[in-house]
Amino acid sequence: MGWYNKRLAKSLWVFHVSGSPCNNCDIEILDLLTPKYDLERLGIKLVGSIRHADVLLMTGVMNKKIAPRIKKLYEQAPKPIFVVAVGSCPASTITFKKSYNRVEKIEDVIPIDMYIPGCPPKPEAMIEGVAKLIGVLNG
Amino acid sequence: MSKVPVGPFHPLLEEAEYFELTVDGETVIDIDMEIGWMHRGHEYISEMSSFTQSIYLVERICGICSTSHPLACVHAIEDIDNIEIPDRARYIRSLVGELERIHSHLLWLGLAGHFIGYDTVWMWAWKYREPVLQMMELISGNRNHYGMMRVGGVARDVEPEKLPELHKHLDMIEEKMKMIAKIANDDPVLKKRLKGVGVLTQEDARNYCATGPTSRASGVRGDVRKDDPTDAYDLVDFKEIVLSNGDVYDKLVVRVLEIIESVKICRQCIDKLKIVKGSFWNKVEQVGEGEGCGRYEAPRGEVFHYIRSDGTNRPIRHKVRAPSYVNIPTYEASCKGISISDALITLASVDPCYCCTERSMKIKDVHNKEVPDLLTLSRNKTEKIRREIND
Amino acid sequence: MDKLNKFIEDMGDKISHKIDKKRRFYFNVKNEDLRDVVEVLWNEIGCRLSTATGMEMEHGLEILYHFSDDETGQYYCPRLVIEDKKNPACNSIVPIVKGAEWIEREIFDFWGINFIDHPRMERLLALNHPENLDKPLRMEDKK
Amino acid sequence: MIDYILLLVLLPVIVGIVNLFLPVVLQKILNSALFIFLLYPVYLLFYQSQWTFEWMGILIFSVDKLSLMMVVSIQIISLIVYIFLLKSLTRVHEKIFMVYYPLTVAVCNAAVMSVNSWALLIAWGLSGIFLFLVGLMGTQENNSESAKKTMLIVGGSDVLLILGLVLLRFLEYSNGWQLWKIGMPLEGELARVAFVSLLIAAFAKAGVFPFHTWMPDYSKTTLTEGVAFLPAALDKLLGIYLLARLVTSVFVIGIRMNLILMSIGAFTIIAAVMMALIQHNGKKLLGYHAVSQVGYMVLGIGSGSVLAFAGGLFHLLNNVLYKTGLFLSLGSVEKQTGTADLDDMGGLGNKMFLAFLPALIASLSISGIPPFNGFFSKWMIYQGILEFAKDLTAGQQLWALVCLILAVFGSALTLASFLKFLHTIFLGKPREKYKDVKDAPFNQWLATGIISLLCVGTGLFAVKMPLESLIYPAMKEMGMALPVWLGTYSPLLVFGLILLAFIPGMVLFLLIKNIRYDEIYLGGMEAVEKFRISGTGWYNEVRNMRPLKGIYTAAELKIFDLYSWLKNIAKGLGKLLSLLHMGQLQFYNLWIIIGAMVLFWMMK
Amino acid sequence: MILDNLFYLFVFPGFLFVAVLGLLVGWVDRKVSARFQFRVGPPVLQNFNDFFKLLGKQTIIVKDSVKSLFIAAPLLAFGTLCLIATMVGMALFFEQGFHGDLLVLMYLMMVYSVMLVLGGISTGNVYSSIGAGREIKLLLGDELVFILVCLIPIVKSGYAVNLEAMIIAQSDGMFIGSVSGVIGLIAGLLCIQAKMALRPFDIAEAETEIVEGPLMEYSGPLLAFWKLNHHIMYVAYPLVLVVLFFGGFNLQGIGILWAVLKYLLIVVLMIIIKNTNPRLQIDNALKFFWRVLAPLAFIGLILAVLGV
Repeated sequence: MGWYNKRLAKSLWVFHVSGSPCNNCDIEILDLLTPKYDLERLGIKLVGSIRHADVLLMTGVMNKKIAPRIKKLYEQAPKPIFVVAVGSCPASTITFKKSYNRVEKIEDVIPIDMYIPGCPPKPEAMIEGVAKLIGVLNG
Repeated sequence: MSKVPVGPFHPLLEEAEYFELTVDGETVIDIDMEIGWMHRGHEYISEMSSFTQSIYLVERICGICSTSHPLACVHAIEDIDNIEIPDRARYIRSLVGELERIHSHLLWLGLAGHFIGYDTVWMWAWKYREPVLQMMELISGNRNHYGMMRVGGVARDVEPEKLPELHKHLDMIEEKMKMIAKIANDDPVLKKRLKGVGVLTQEDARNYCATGPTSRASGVRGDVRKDDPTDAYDLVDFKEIVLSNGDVYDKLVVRVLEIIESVKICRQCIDKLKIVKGSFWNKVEQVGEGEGCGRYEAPRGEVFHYIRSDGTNRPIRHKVRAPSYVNIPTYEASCKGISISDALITLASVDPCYCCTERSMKIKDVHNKEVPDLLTLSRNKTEKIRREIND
Repeated sequence: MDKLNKFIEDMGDKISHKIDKKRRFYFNVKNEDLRDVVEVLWNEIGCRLSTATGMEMEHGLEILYHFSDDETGQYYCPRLVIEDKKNPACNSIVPIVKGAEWIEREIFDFWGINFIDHPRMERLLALNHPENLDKPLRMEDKK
Repeated sequence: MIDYILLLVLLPVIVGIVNLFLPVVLQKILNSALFIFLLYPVYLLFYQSQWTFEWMGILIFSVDKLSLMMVVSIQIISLIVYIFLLKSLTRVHEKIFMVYYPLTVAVCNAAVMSVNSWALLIAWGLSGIFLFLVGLMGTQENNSESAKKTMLIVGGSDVLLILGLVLLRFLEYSNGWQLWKIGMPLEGELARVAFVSLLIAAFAKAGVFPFHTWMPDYSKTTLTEGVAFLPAALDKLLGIYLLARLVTSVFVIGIRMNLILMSIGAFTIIAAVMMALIQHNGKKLLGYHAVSQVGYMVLGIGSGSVLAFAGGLFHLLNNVLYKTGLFLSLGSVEKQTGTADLDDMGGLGNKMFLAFLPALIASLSISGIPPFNGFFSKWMIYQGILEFAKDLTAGQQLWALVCLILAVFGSALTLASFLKFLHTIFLGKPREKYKDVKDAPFNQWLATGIISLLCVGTGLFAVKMPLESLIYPAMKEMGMALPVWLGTYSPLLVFGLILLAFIPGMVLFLLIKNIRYDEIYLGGMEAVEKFRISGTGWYNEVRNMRPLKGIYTAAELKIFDLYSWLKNIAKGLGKLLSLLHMGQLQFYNLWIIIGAMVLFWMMK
Repeated sequence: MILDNLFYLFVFPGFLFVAVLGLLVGWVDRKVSARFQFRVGPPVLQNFNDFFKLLGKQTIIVKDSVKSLFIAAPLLAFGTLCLIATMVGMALFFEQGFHGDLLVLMYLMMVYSVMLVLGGISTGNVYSSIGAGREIKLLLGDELVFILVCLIPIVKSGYAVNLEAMIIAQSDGMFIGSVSGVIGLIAGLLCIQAKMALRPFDIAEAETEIVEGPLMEYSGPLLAFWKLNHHIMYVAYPLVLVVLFFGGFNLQGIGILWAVLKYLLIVVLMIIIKNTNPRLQIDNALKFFWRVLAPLAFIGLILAVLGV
């Protein structure tokens, strides 16, 4: 599978899942695709359908209304699939800690392979995170 | 009748949101909206937070309006006690606010391009948005959540040695913005695609109480910066852009022209910052009892904050009304009878920010009509503990 | 401030508890006068409804409407006090101001205030919520 | 010894009459025996150059190669439809239909074999009457209305047939009532009138514009089996048979007439298929296609080119196959779901796979997707037209090319409307209410299966099977040159190559075979039934386009319907007459006096 | 004979050649597009990586769908496209063909759309259904124009209906050298654009509207085949235009350069159109084809008949 993982590492298709974020991480994720950062040179592409995705980029604290949908989404994705949680919200829930409409533990909803903390993480940090994921795949 | 779901996860929507289009063939007959996917409910958080904390909290209502919300919030707090702010702070506030407007409008322009499949526009707009973020980084130290606002002024000064660099960036932006304005005015393809699409009539704009570029494109004037000038807006010179057709194309043009106005304001602010010296913050010890309305013209329209204070350092009621909250219902008027492709770009045309729509609300202990003095509180607490021990 | 004074004169005893601050004018209205006042604000003065704030106070539930007159920058804030906390209800202003639809739904959602004559009295944010989020901002229901 | 030819007519007649007195079970057995036995004389006919039947010294039936082709088609298609019929009808209809069915076959056999005007006339008229009778057995309440409409148009055209035949006799007195083999140039008014009347008779039978209007209504209201059998198959055969006779052996037509016929054909294709595009009823949609496909045959046969002529005849055979197949598949579905309304169906492909597959193959055939049979005949027609256009003047070239363009475009439109057909019935999201639907019974899918096999077979082995065995001999006998360079396109090769490329892909897929079954993905929403597109609204954009919108609206108001014109004229006349009938004696006296005066004046 | 055919189909000019070239040209498209947008763009072998990655992913099949059709559709489309590529390639490189192959080609080019539609609607997904409807409508639009476009060289070459004869007829002057040829090429280019679902005609697979339409439910190897199909079209379809209007290739000496230039010219034109236009609405696209392009192409045809 080594050979296949290398192919996978060079062609990560990203599906963007927003679980009640403040929008900023999402914007920064899109920013990654634009001229300054251009993740397409690493073979990363944003796709619209979960069926095409290799990576789920999760943002936000995930409120209770959206959690079952995200779970469903994760189940509908073709395996292998990686979940990368972007931002401080999924990592530590920062200011929303006391919210009544937040799921207790995001890991209960979907397993998360990697956290990229930051509010929002700088694009450079996200690229580093992606590079680490690629590094894992490359062995 | 067939129903087409749009959302909660759809490439058109950066955030999760759900629209249900009723279609006949490709024509949208009806639209139904279900929101609440982004609702994080800050009430319980707010019971713990002071005014200062809540400013940072409202910053995280929305990542794109991360200056507008704090700004409206501090306006509301200042409105309670008529707190005055120093001149230098006024210019810094307006500078940051206008920079945010530029970056937000460019962001929308790019996304709108992406939504109609014009990725070139997307990439170009976002390329020219990058210097704005750099300026923000230069001023505040962060690309997105700036943390600049504070009751009585701003949190950080803009050091004089940074001003020339800001100037340089601004020149670049202005040049590119003029180019983009020209493209928006000339490009026949864009015109063909967007003209007459998703028209929001003047009457509907008023009925739905739409604000910002959405209403101004429909010929309903109203710009908080002109109507209720705060900060530096009565000190600088700028125009209010009002167009009349109300279609997506006019919404685009309004935004593009507003960018140019914003650049103008920024330039004036930077120039003034060279001259106006002094403090950037009046220290505010205590906010008194009372209620205050704060408003600010966010990129998407009027942001409205209502804060009720009982004299402690916390709000007992904090109401936030984001512009998208009143702009999104206009879909009911503008999306009916057009094709799916048109309806989807119309959905994007008000530059909806769902995070804002389902914003936080704050409320404090509602039972404290009067604030009990510390001694009573202490006694009560002792009483309570004693009871618990006895149990 | 001609408009404001004329408004105060016209309304007479329909409004009470007037608080006049710089560009902000707060006053109380009764439920039966609400529509008349809103009619005047909306049609004659040409205000825009900014939003309405629901609140729970000791003496009852409050709804504070915020009407903005964009010509002058003046804010008119009628305050409606509902003392019945068990079954709160008041007149809807949607027949006059269409834009109030969501605002009133949201207040219904969070405080359970029933708006009479509202075309679609449903929850807004907690619609189809998996845990049946019920009036999360009402304090006394919680404990 | 009994003449085998007579057997083809007499035997079904006898069986039909005997069936009148038998219970259904015996009817079925008798009919089964009949249709299997009828293949025997056909088999014999194959090896004989010409069979004739004389009665009192007058030549009545004669089978040449063209007739043979038709006879073969009639027997095959009636056998297939009969297999379907074995278990599909309700009791009430079954008993009557088992009587009509052999009689209809007999009449059609007689019509294509007769060489005598009287025989032709009788057989032709009777076939029209059976069409009417079958039409009366409809399933919907307004079926008698559409049956009447059919009777009026088809029967009315029979009058023109009489006129044409009489004129023929008058023009070529030496021939007696003998038909065909005349070769009359199209000169003089009488010849033209004869030609046009015969042409209209053929057109009305086959359903060519503007005499097509009975076809969709008839299809909608009548029993699906009846439609599959009569207007979709036998009437097409008769009509086009007459047309082919007309343009080859009866008259010699010039280039101008060729162009006119081609235009009629092309226009029929487009007009009918455009109407089919927006239909909401499956049977009506197929009815319009039945009209549209005739356009190709008229186009091919009408153009002077031999290749196109062969293509036209081939297309006739193809059309009989796939159109019957489509009607029968729809019939199976209708039996299971109880409706033919497209808005009401959906997602049956999984449940009724055995009805879906023939429908898919027939749909691809009718849309002219290589390597199925529909493509081959269309391809021949197009090439024939290009061949024909080569030697014309610039204006005529353009004229022929426009016909070609319309024909090709028509096939794209056909494809479009059939994808809609497939989508609304078989594909798309399944409906909750058809959860318990079962697949078509054995006899039904056997019938449709045979048809789809024939569709594929005649597509792949086109040159061998129908062309060299049926069509070329017929053309040779009519004295036409044979297209020489046809063998170069091999559908077998195309199919083989696609299959060759398909197999490695399939192997790769099966090797990997990492499959999971899941719900539909709708952006996180539950895939409930309301999220479905029925497909009937797919072509709203086409419908609402400016010039088309007016045309469609007009068509729905039946402005292009000959029948409604006639009806309105008749109504108007009736009104006029009723105006004259005032019920007052003096006025009637006045009318009499005026009438007498006119009479006297004329006699003077 | 059979071995020859196998070689033609699978190696050159069939599957292997077009697949490899297609994936590379797909990279050119992505790279040039990226340069248009001030980006760096993907590495050369990106499309290969994508393809092989997809092969290893899971295939998800919808429970209630017509599964056989869902699986067969991309593979049949793949077979058809290989055949198209072989036919065009045979005419171009070996000057072989059969009579009437242009008409066969015209119809084979519809098969891709048919398979896309059938594969999409077999799942029952609402977006796929919308996308399928759009695909057919677009097909109706471009088919009318494409017939006209094909007729122009047919008429100009004296009613030759085979590709090889078309090339021979152009040996003393390409059709692009005449007015009708230019009109035909312009119309043909836009038709190809629509057939390949490139902007402004990516209406059926509009990602931000209907989530890639018919391709939405596809995943894993089947999706890989759809992507491969799209890349094969990048080779096969422009080559059809090369045959029709540029007189094919002359693969001797400097001719190779010319051949590459002819092909690249069309590809680059396509990429430019793709990057400077927003996606059209389907009704506007139909109007564009039927009201603007069809009359234009018809004028071209009239001119061709008149010999201009």
